[in-house]
Amino acid sequence: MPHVRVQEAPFDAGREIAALTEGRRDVGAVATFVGLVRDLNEGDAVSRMTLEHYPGMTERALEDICAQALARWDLVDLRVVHRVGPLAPGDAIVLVAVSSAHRGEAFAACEFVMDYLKTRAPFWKKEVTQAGERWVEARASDDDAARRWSEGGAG
Amino acid sequence: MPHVRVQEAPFDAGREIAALTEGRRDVGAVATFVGLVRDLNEGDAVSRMTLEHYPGMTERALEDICAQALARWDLVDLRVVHRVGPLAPGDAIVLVAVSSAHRGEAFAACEFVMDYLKTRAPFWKKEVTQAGERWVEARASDDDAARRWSEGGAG
Amino acid sequence: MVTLLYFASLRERLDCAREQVALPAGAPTVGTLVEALRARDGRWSEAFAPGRDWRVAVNQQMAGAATPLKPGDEVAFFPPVTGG
Amino acid sequence: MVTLLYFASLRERLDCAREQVALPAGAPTVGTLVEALRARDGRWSEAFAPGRDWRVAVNQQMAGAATPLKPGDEVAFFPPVTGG
Repeated sequence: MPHVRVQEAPFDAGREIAALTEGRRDVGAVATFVGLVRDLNEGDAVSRMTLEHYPGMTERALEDICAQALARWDLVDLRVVHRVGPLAPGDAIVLVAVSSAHRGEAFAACEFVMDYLKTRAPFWKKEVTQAGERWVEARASDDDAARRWSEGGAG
Repeated sequence: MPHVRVQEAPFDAGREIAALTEGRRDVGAVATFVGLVRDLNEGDAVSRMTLEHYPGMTERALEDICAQALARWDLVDLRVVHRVGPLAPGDAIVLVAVSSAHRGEAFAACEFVMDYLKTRAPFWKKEVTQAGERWVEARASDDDAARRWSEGGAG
Repeated sequence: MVTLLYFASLRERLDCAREQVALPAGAPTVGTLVEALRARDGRWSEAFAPGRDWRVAVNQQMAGAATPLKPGDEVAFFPPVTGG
Repeated sequence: MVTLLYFASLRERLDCAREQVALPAGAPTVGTLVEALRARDGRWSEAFAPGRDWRVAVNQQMAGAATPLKPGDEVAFFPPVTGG
């Protein structure tokens, strides 16, 4: 079962990558994605944000996304770490790391997991801007990104 | 100018990612690739290897690859670290980390840099197997991977 | 009875995070449950008005209007997700 | 004179990492230089035989048979690269 974690604490990308490859000699490739809070969204300055989630379903959704990636590509392992709670610009929100023998699979699976996570995992961002608090709206481009995996697209 | 390094010493992927994002608040995405030595290549057990390179041209080639990525995508920054000298299975050989506002650009540029590095940067691997030492042969699949970026392919 | 959960902007709009409700009669589905919620006061009828964009999970799996419901189910309503 | 560098399996096959050679007469190119090398003893003529797969860089930039050469150039021959 892939390693999935939801936590308030920061994570160390290097340690997550090391944990994925530790003691293994059959891994030729690790593709990693780290998502961070930007100080600008939809044209407005963002001073901080809060990430809400659906405890229980979040872990299930992430495990389901990982299982889909494992079924679709020849991977060695993968892990997902997602933060919740208060975050500031520059903070890392999410890490997806995928190991495989060759790089093509690792890249494709890492991008697939991110695209699915963006549309399927129950997290919601609330930003603080000068105009006050606001819930971040879902992006149509994220739906498009997730959909291409089911339409024989760039995968 | 992107940060490019060729070194014998191991690198810490977490520190490289942190260096790419330190003090920045406009980075929403970091895509990272780490390549490692596998204990199996072309069906033979590999006990160790040596990476030879062409000092001077190596750095130029890597900087040129980075410049192409910067010209092609809207990136914030990128960095490449490549090891040379003696390596063992499980050791990390190469790191490519790309930062951008959004994830699509970061993933595409990271994969592009790896594909070009594999065919354009003057490194040569010599493996030690039970049958003795041998130079690793270039893979046609690496040429194909690099070529797709110039043919309106998956980029 | 089923447990209803509301998240994010939907929770704030309804001023409700969690409640227990009786299932509609017959063969209840997410759709018939939503009709019952829509028949409530202004906040619920507005939040679940036709054309409003909400998502639903039943027992922590993404579901749809046709998904059948049984006593004890956990039904969660929320806006489109924005994680990552 | 130009400096020739050989790397990896090509260096081992030729048992030579670096040498200085005179440029061929006329308007020298990588192609005419390779012809001159091919005219040497068995190791060179074999390594540069038609159909052998080698790469060339002039002054640390990837080059081809048509690339012109001038005195002082650094010309490197090597097999297809296998880094990363």
